[in-house]
Amino acid sequence: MSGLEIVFLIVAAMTLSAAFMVVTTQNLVHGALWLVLTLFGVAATFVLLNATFLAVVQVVVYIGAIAILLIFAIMLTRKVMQDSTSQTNANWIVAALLGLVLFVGIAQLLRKSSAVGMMMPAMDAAVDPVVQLGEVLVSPNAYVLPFEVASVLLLAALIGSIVVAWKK
Amino acid sequence: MLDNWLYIGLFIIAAILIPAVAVILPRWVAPRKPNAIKQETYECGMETVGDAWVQFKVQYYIFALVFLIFDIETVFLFPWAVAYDKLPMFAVMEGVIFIAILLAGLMYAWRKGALEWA
Amino acid sequence: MGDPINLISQWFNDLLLGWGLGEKLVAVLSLFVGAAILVTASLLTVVVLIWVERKIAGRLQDRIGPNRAGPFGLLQPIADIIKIFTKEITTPDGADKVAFNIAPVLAIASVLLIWAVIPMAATVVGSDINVGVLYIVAVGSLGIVAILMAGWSSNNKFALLGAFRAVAQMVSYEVPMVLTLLIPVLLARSMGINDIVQAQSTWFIVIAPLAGLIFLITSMAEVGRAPFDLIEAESEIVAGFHVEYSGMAFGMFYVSEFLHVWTIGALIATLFLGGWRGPGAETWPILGLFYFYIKTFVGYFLITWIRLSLPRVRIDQLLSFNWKFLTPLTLVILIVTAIVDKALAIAGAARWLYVLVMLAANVLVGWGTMLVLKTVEPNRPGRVRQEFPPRPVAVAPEAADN
Amino acid sequence: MISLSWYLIFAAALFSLGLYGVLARKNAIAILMGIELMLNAVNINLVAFWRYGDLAMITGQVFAVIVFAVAAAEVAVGLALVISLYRRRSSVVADEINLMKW
Repeated sequence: MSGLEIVFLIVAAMTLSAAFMVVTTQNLVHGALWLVLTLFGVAATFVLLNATFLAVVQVVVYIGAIAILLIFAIMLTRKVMQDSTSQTNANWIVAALLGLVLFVGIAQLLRKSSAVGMMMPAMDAAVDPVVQLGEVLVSPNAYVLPFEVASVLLLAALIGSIVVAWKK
Repeated sequence: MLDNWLYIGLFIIAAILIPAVAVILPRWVAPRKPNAIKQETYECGMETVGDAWVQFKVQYYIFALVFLIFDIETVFLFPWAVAYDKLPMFAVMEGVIFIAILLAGLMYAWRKGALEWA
Repeated sequence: MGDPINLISQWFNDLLLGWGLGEKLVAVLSLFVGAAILVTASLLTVVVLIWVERKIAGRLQDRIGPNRAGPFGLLQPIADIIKIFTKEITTPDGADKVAFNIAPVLAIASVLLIWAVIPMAATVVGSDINVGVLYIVAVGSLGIVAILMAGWSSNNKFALLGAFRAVAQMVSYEVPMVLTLLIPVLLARSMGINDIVQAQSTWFIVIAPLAGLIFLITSMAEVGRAPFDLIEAESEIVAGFHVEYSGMAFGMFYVSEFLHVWTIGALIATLFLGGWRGPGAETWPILGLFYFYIKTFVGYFLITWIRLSLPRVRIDQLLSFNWKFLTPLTLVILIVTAIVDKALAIAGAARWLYVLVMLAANVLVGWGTMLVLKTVEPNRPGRVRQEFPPRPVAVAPEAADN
Repeated sequence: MISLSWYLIFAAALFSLGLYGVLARKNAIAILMGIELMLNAVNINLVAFWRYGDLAMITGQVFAVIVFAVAAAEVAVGLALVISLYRRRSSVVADEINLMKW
């Protein structure tokens, strides 16, 4: 086994066990902290895939902002959900079965697909993906519309959530 | 290129391991005599009243919210700044429009009073 | 010669290879040893910094500062370290033990990790990743998580309240900070820290002085030092998120604060003062290291000076200053810089003209800001100084009942 | 070397865990955390397809960027709803939010 494979397996195992804790732990603040670890693992996966920009954005946006927001929300609403009560609803068994079926199904599909054995093409060191990304995001022939629409979407989210959460 | 990230990975291990040793070391050096009063949560010497959980202002959440939106929008400007040499004036203006939309969001939050502390 | 650091690492590599270890293993090992040395050196810097800061504070407040232990009080930090190592680490009742113990380590790791990407000399570049600036922001956000963990796991209302405050302050000031970081990135056309240093044939503080100033202010708020030290306002929330920490666990938060200030000095030096650049730094890398430390100290001294000169602000002032002044100002500077830069590039301006026009644009924006600030009515209700009539010290019992 | 399937299996497992979280959790915030897991799994797939496909096409990364933006918007509005709901009904249990049910 090569070093890269070992690193991938460690990262994947860490991420998946943290994700398992996220969906099973009783204490929601713990769940959020496990979520931070999961998100960090996903960032490490992005590094392994050479998507370095997305890796740091993952940490900045998900850990630095989304996870913080989740923890704030948990703490603002903690009173009613004391940690002693069960956190799962009546049909968790069905949910677990469904998750399992989904995973097995995807794995089956992957086994038959031809894409399975694909190997990484070599990266061209002269081409910086960040520059590439910067170009296509504002290029009228590429993704300028999604880019601006995303910004409008975020503006709408800002306005909407302030209206909803603001009490006056 | 992955070598640089290997260094960062090793740096993460070192940056966690060495302070961890510094925290664990006093377990042997320092005395360890816990008692009920010492372990009480500190409230300026008074007896602890109630739970640690108190009602928080929703304002904390609003600031985190505005931050989240701004943070993600700013992050997307970074590739734009990096590719600056290759962009025509039109694309630069696209970025400026993006920033202007950001400014509009700020103005909205300001006018709505969401940025007031009181 | 002139590059002892690489010489030593070469020697270390050869030594390990001589022991018959595999080539890959040696590469990984020497990287790890390098990281460990950098971490330890950064932690030891703090020992010196504590002495320096106490000396500066003493002089600025018209006293001498530490002067008992050793010559000039130089051994004072050593005494402090021995003391803090031998103090009991208490864990409060009902604390979440795991999170409580991880938090201080995470807090200091988040500061230490910044040093992984800072180039200290022409040949000592650390990790030259192409997203260095965002990496610094990302690592900083781990510190926020650490503070939330510390405040929540302490099971103390002051700690939790302090953590909430700290996080509200840090995330608020992160907005203009990330926005100003865009300006050096824009000027250097790269997010790699090393590229940014390379691009500073004229220091960015000349091309973008306002960005440098805003970066200084916002990063002071990120550390939570006076005048922005609300997160540990003793009179309101005792000590903030680390009330319950004692001994070395508290020491970690303390050290991380000092190290953070020093790190910000290093960031100001790298992003705005040209990093290791200086006369002869290319041929003699050791000189670059020297320049880098001098510049870092300049940034560090500035922050300490401001800390010792200004009183603490109120929380509403703190947040208004950020959202209603810094953030809009940063957005305006960003737009101006972007457009002027592109216009000059299209016009094909010479380097000296470019520097001059950029400087002029910054001065204009700064002047405009001053004008706008003057139009803001100085007598609006929040600012009126209220006169309180003197109150009687004691009141007769009958009157007090009403 | 690592082939594409490793990443795809990893993402599928993460997605399934997220799905379980969404379906089985009571607390609305916990459900949002499950959704975050699912979105992350999707992002891993997108980036993996970019890396193993045509590197000249940056589409995979652009999609991931858009997913980031959507995730941020979703969390912002979702949590605002949860907090508003908590203020009105003192509950964050998703099953009890049944005003619009018939």
